[in-house]
Amino acid sequence: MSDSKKQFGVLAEYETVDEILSAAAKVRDAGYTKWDCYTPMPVHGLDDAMGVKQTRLPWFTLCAGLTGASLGLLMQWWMNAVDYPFLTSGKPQWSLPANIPVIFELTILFSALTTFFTMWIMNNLPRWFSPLARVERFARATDDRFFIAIETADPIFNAASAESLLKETGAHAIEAVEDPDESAAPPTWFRHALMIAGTGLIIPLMIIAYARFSTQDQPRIHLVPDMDFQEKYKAQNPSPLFEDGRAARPQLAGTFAMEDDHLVLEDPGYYTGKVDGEYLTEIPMPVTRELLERGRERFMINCAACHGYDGSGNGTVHKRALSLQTAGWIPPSNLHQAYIAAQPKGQQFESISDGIRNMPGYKAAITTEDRWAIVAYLEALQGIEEAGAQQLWGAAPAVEDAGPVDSDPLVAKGRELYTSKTCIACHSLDGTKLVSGSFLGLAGSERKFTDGTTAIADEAYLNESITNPNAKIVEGYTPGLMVIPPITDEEREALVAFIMSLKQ
Amino acid sequence: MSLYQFPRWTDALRPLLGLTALGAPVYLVLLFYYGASPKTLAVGYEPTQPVPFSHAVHAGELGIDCRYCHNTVDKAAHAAIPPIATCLNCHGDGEIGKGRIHLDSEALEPLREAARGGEPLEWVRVHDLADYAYFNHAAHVNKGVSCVECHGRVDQMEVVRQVEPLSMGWCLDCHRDPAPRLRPVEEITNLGWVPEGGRSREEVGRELMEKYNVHPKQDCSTCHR
Amino acid sequence: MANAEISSAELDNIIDPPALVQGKGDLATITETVSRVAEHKPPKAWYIGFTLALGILGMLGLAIVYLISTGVGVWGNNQPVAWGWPIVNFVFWVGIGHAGTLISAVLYLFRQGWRTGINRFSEAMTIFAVICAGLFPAIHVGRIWVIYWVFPVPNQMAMWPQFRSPLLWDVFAVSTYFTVSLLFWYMGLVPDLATLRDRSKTKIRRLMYGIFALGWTGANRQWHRYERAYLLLAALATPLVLSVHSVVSFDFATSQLPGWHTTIFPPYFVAGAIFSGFAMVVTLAVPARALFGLRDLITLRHLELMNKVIMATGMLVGYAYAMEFFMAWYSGNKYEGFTFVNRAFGPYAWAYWIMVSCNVISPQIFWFKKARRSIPIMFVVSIFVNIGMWFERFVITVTSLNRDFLPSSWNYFSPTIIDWATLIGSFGLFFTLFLLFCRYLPQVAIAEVKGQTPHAHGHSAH
Amino acid sequence: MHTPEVVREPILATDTAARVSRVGLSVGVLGLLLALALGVSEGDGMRHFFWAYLVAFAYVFTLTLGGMFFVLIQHISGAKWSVTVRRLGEFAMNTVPLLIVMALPFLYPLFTHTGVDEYGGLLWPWIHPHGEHAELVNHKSPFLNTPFFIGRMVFYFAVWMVISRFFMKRSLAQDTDRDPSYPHTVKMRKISAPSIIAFALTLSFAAFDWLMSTDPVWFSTIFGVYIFAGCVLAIHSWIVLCSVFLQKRGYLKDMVNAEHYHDLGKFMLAFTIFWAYIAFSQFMLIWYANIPEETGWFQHRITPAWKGWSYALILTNFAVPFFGILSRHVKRNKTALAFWAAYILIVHFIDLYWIVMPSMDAHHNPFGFMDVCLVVGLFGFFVWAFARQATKNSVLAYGDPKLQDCVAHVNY
Repeated sequence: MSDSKKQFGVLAEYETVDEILSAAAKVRDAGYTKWDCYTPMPVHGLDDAMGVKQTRLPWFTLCAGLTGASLGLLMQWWMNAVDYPFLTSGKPQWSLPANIPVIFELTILFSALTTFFTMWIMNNLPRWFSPLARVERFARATDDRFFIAIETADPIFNAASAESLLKETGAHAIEAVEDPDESAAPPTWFRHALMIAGTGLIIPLMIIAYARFSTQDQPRIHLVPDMDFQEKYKAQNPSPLFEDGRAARPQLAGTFAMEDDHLVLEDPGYYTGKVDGEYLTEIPMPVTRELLERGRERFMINCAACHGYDGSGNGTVHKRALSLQTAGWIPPSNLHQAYIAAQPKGQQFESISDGIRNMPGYKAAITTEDRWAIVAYLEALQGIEEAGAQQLWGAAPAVEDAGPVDSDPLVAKGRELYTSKTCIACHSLDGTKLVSGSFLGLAGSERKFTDGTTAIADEAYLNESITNPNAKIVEGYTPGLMVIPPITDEEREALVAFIMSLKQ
Repeated sequence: MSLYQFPRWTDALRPLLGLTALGAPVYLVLLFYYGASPKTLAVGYEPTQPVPFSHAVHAGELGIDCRYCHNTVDKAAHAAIPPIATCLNCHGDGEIGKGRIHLDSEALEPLREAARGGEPLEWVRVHDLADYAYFNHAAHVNKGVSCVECHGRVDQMEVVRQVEPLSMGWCLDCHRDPAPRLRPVEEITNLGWVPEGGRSREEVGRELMEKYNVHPKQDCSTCHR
Repeated sequence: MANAEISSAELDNIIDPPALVQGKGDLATITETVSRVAEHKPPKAWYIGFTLALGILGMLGLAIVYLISTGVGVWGNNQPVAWGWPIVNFVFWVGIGHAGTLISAVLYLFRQGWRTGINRFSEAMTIFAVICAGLFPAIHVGRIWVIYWVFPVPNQMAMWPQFRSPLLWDVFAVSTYFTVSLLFWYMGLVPDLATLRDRSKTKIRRLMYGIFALGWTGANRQWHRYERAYLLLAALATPLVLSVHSVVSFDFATSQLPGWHTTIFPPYFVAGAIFSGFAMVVTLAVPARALFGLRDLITLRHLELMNKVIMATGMLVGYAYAMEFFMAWYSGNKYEGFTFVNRAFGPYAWAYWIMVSCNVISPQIFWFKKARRSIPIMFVVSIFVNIGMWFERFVITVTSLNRDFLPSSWNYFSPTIIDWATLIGSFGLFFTLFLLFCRYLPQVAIAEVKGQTPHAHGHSAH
Repeated sequence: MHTPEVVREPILATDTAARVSRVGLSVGVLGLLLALALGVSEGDGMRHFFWAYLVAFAYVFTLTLGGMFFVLIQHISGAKWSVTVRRLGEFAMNTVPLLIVMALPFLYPLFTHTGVDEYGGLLWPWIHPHGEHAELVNHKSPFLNTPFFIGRMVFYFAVWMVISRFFMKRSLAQDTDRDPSYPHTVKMRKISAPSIIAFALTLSFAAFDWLMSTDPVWFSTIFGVYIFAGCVLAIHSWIVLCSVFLQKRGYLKDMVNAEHYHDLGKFMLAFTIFWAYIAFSQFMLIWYANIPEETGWFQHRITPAWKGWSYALILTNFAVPFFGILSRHVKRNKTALAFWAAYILIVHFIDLYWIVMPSMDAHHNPFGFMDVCLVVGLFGFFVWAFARQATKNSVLAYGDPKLQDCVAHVNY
């Protein structure tokens, strides 16, 4: 019996179809189940002789076909009528007649693939190892000989009786087939190769995961680069045409757009705020709710950062500039100041358009109409102030009253210059500290400087401060902050006289 | 017999073969699907800009409205990168511009250099649609689609980063169901906006769709023209 | 046996040409005849042919590289003939690709035993022809790297293919056809690969044939399922083969263009496809059987039967030509009428008459048995038919388009040098693959031929 | 498996055939008279009668021509499997004279002016062009005119007579001829090739003339193939029914077995699919291109009156029989197959009725007792003509050289 362990079965060789047909019938009748005939081509009648039952394969084919058909129908319905409904050539979104060809093809495809693979699976193939293949004569099973092999695995297998049965059937040769004593475990090199391959498969996945959850400095990979980058100019793209690589050409000094020129001539009031050198006093368009809304919106976008949401001059940028102790920073005006409110509309418009003092012009950034809208809104904003902005905006900013009428013409001129030369932006006349100290009571007061010295604010001091503000820095003030607008000696004289008049 | 025979262990290959036959297509499809997805390729793009402009400071801390700089966004298809002049409103030196903030900053040197007519600043485009895709900022912004829907919380970004895939499928998501992405146009640049009174965005969006007459198209020619 | 009774073989001698397998015809001889070709160095002609084919294939490669790097403008397609050369070539090759499956599947269902001599051969031809066919629409899209868009795979564009488009049906039809043909071909090959495996004398041959033979031993329980699967695949492939060219015809016929829109297109295209496919089989079989010593397996009778099929399908095609002409008049549609008059007598009359004489007139010579069995005549006629069927597609495509509805758009289509290089190059691809097949794989289905010999049938009544 | 040795003797079913033919004749006469009576009383000038008569005529015509195709294709392909049932096809083919007689009533609508004003004629509308399409129909008058129409009809009948006579005679001669070179079989094989060309052309044009021209505006190049598909489907079903009947009566017992039914069933299945393929091709192309001159025909068939009939056609003529005869077991079971054969013969009428009648009236489905009487009646005449041949001739082509092969033949 130790032999049978290593035995695979008994093999008998036949030469003709007739022989194998009759032999097969005999083996069948002997009651064997684990046996088979091996022939170089399909032999008709052998199924009957062996008692092979009809395969269930067609059922798999049928099911696969029905699956393919339903999937094809569902797929097209879902894709073209549900998930991305799309009209084309006047056909309904779900066009059954047009779906038939694909349904049909999928039916066939599913059936064919299923038939093919199920057949191999049912046949237990591929199975490259076979004890029979080790028998030399068995090579002719695919050429011109017919074989019957009864396997030891058969419950009624008995080497002697099987051999005698096969002898009876007229076999030309009978041979015991060994079951090779080989390990079923794959060799080490194969396992290693498999491990390496398996590890290799993870690498791309890790790269993808990394790309997904990290940031990159480099632009994306364009798998299909061709039409992502077309040779056409898009806004603000560089151009190889010019040396500096800019497609948008900077304006030459002193130029302004033809269009503006033209329009300005046509309606100078609307476009410049001035007619014949005189500011417009009214907004050159009906002031509607829409205009005010628009003005408010534009104000919030363009002005609020510096002038504050309430126009008090206390915007975030200003605060930031202060916190950075920015030298030469001129604080944004409090737009509620009377002198601003009193300006003609045209002047306000001009300030927005062309800038004033340290405020740049916004002509390029805000359209003409929007600038007028802002002017209109300003009026409303200032009106709110009068109506009790305190409740609305909290701490009321200081508002200068008209002040006394100066008898001295020099002082009067100084008071005028105080406004026009923008001193007013930082220095109040009522003792409030704005950016810098108030002019009220400045003259004659004692100044303490950062270098420890002191001085009385007399005319000489004032003259020096206006000419060279950084010569002496009063304690608590930042050097370099004060900006001197172009000023003549007479004007300086008038200003000093004005400040001296505020002596307390 | 000397001829080659398949050893017994080749039988062990059979499950492996089956696994490969079933697994390989799945693996390859997944690899392609995730590997080539814009979520992998495009999201997370964070280029270094020539000037370390911080949106977090300007738009976030200072609360400067997006439109202060990108002033064409509600008027044109293209949301303009501001000209240097806009920067100089605050960051000039008196000669090239009026503002004086960070007058001495090294980082702003390229800006001043460019303003003086030197090398132009080459801002690196972060959100770059393919050239065959047409996108109109004004059309979206004026109908209540906020900047944040496509660009994310730029007001919290030190360096601007692409956070959305900007793929066609992603565009279509919104074109097919715009309601949850809409807000009142007044709040368009308020990136942290949430509906008042605990209402859902869906609910508010439905009303706004009605109000703004929002009917996004899905034809090819909507974007490819 | 009644005295008037005669055996099947004798009967064939009277009412039919001689048996299918000539020569000694026993099992071992069949194995030897077919296997020998794959086991020995091929004749010199093979090397010459292969070099030539490779050269032409190289030309195809260059043409495609040039096309893709430059754009489809390098072709002659332009308004109004925007659908020109590539679709002609596509339909031409797909048509040729029909004979294989037809011989394998339809003749199998009809139990035409004579198919076994030529089925392997023509199945291979089918697969290679479909590869050539698939090439044209693929390169025609211009951006071949996004060709996967035609398949319904989820993508970042959130888009699906447009299933109402006949061109998409084509994608499904041709790829299904290719897949099923490949399965069918490979399945048929497995037992023969096992034969080659068992005969091989070197390790590498045994390994390679062995892997692809999947461990086939010829066990009858396996044959049983194998045969049933084969039958099922044949039953599936038969309507498939009809559908493929029908779908190709839909590309044209669903349009409203006179000369394209006619209901007979589906069966007419199918008939034409079988016609051209058989002609190609004859064109290939004639030299191959001489070159590789397969005269005993691919006999004159096989060729004669194929010639009969060529004649029959040629007449079916002729029937369709006639019906089209009649209906063009009968419909009362002036445009339709003009198109057909223009075909026959317009600027492309030369192409039309080449088509008619090659497709309808030339096969008529097969009414004569002598002609059917004459190698030179059938070779020439088969080539005529190949040419004629190419021109049929040319006539359909180009003559219908070149006369636009807007007379100011009328134009004459001329192919460019790249057009020519692509067409000729596709033959290089085809023959390269085909010659490789001839060299390394069994050209005749060994097991199936064996099944047709008397040795395969039991005589004992039991 | 046991293969019976064939005995080359005639199988005469004289008595049975005589009985059947008598039944057929009485059914025919009864049906026709009933229909005539109903037609006269219907009050539309016999219009319904003639249109329904055309459907019934087409029914018999498809069986006859189907028989002719069956015979021709067996000869041209040298088929062995079909030898034992070929005689049944020959009988069907050989009813051409009956067809000629049946065509005679058409002369009445062709020549009469009855009902012209009201309906535009009793039958084919092109006889008296009317209405908005008159101009288009007049364009076709070189083809669609009464003399040429009758001339063509005579020509078709002549061709069919020649073919059917030839093959019938030769086949009968083969039975008794013992020449080992089988000259008749060889001859039939030779003649079958040109015959089939003549068959294809005449069948197509007969289909155009008789059926397609019921809507003279409409045209379809595939129409001939469509009718052809119906012919082939009908004849295979008819042969199955006949052989099952004959076997029930004890004839052809050993001659037709499961293998032959399997083959016939395969053809029934194949041509069910083929019919659907052709019908779909025709419909799809017209639906897709959506050109008004073509869509009219289908428009007439999706009116409320005909919609149900059209949709039913997909089920009754394709889906149901397809799944019915898909299985190998059904094809090999003669009772089951006979059921499906009868089924197909019934639904074949639905198809023909659907082709013809909506052209008469797109908004009213006139189907009624008269239609049934006519088709049953004319079919009765066909059975009479068919069975009468069996009273004189063997129902088996017992002299055919391939008879033994046929009986021994096995499907795989």
